[in-house]
Amino acid sequence: MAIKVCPAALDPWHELQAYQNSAKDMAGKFGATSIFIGTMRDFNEGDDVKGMTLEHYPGMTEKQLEKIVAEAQQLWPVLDVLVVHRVGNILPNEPIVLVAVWTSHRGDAFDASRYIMEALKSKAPFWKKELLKSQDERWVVKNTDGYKQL
Amino acid sequence: MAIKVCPAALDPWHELQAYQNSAKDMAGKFGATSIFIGTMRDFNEGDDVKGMTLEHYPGMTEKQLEKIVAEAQQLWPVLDVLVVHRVGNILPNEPIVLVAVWTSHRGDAFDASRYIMEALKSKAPFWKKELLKSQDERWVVKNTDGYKQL
Amino acid sequence: MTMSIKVRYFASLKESVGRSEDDLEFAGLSTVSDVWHCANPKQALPDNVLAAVNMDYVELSHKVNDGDEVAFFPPVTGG
Amino acid sequence: MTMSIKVRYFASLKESVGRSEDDLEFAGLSTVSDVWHCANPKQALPDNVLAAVNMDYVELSHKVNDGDEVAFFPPVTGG
Repeated sequence: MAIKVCPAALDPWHELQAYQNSAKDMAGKFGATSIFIGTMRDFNEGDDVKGMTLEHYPGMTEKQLEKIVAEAQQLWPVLDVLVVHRVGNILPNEPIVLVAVWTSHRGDAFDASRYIMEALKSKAPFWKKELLKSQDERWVVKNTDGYKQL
Repeated sequence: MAIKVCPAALDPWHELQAYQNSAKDMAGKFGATSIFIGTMRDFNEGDDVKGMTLEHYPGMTEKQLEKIVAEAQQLWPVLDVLVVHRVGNILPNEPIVLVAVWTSHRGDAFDASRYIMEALKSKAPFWKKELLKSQDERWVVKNTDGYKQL
Repeated sequence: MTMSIKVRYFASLKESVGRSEDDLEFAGLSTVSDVWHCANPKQALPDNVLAAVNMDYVELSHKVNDGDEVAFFPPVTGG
Repeated sequence: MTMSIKVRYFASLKESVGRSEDDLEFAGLSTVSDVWHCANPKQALPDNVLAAVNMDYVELSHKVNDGDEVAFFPPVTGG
């Protein structure tokens, strides 16, 4: 299991390949990998967005993410988990978050990865400030519920 | 949208990176990517498995996968989909299937990728024959339901 | 009228019928079920067999037409 | 007894209080809510503010102890 707060560019494919290659004891044991990647869009709530700053609470971030992963491990038979989250200045089309869950069976991988993403969105202490094309800055006020999107 | 039947080794990270880089019109528009990778395990139903042969029905495979993706596109606002499935001889720890869905919002990506995987498992004409450590061969008889794993 | 039907078998069913395909030229074929019995007169259609006509799933009562490709196979196990 | 409490503010709340942290040395602090009022006597605690003690979420009525780190911040928006 690994949790990383990442101040520089996040390459999800490289992270996944490197992590899976390093987890030798998993080889041949996992049948399912469910991965979620959140990426910065160039629009939000009707406005063009040119960039974003992600603030976080160092220490609490890791503590909360560890709790969330431990909860998922209690709820589903999870073989391994990787969570990587960007902080700092982010541009549109750059990845913000990566959650990957390895399990024996696919239902558990889907359920656990979604659980971790939803819990991360509601509990991990990160805050987004958007820089609009108009040069205005604004804090994102609230995350939407991933189980009931409009 | 791309659907590929792949007779040689499948590198999911390379496929994902190449596909996403080629889909230039998506850049900045997608906020969520949900990916599922199915990988061959070295055990099944209590037996050690050394390899597998995946047979398929060329033509019908692509036709059914296209229908499944079109159904998902009707049900959720999907920006893009990639489906890659191995055929031929496969060894433990090798990827069998890759499904990736790009959307604006995360709920849609999770729902659509899972829908595509479940439909693929029940409708795409692939058949697995396992080669056991005992040298016995056996056809896998039935896929399990991914929404209710034991 | 004589119909020309390509019949295909896959996976364990291919092994049990001992062939991967048949080319039928036959009058009086009406349904997918008839196609099976014409091609395999001595073998009952196994339970759980799936059928496709021109690469779409169909019921065994589905009517066939001249030139159709009819396929029989066990439950699929991909993914 | 005098308690020593580190108070931290994040994101929009940090901007509205104008500081990222306070070091309180004060007697009579009992709850997280007291910590806010001691550190920000002229500012009501905004609605929807979340609180953490030693990096775990708590209610505003949570009791504080000497040496605690108390944090206040708006709803989180990561992911």
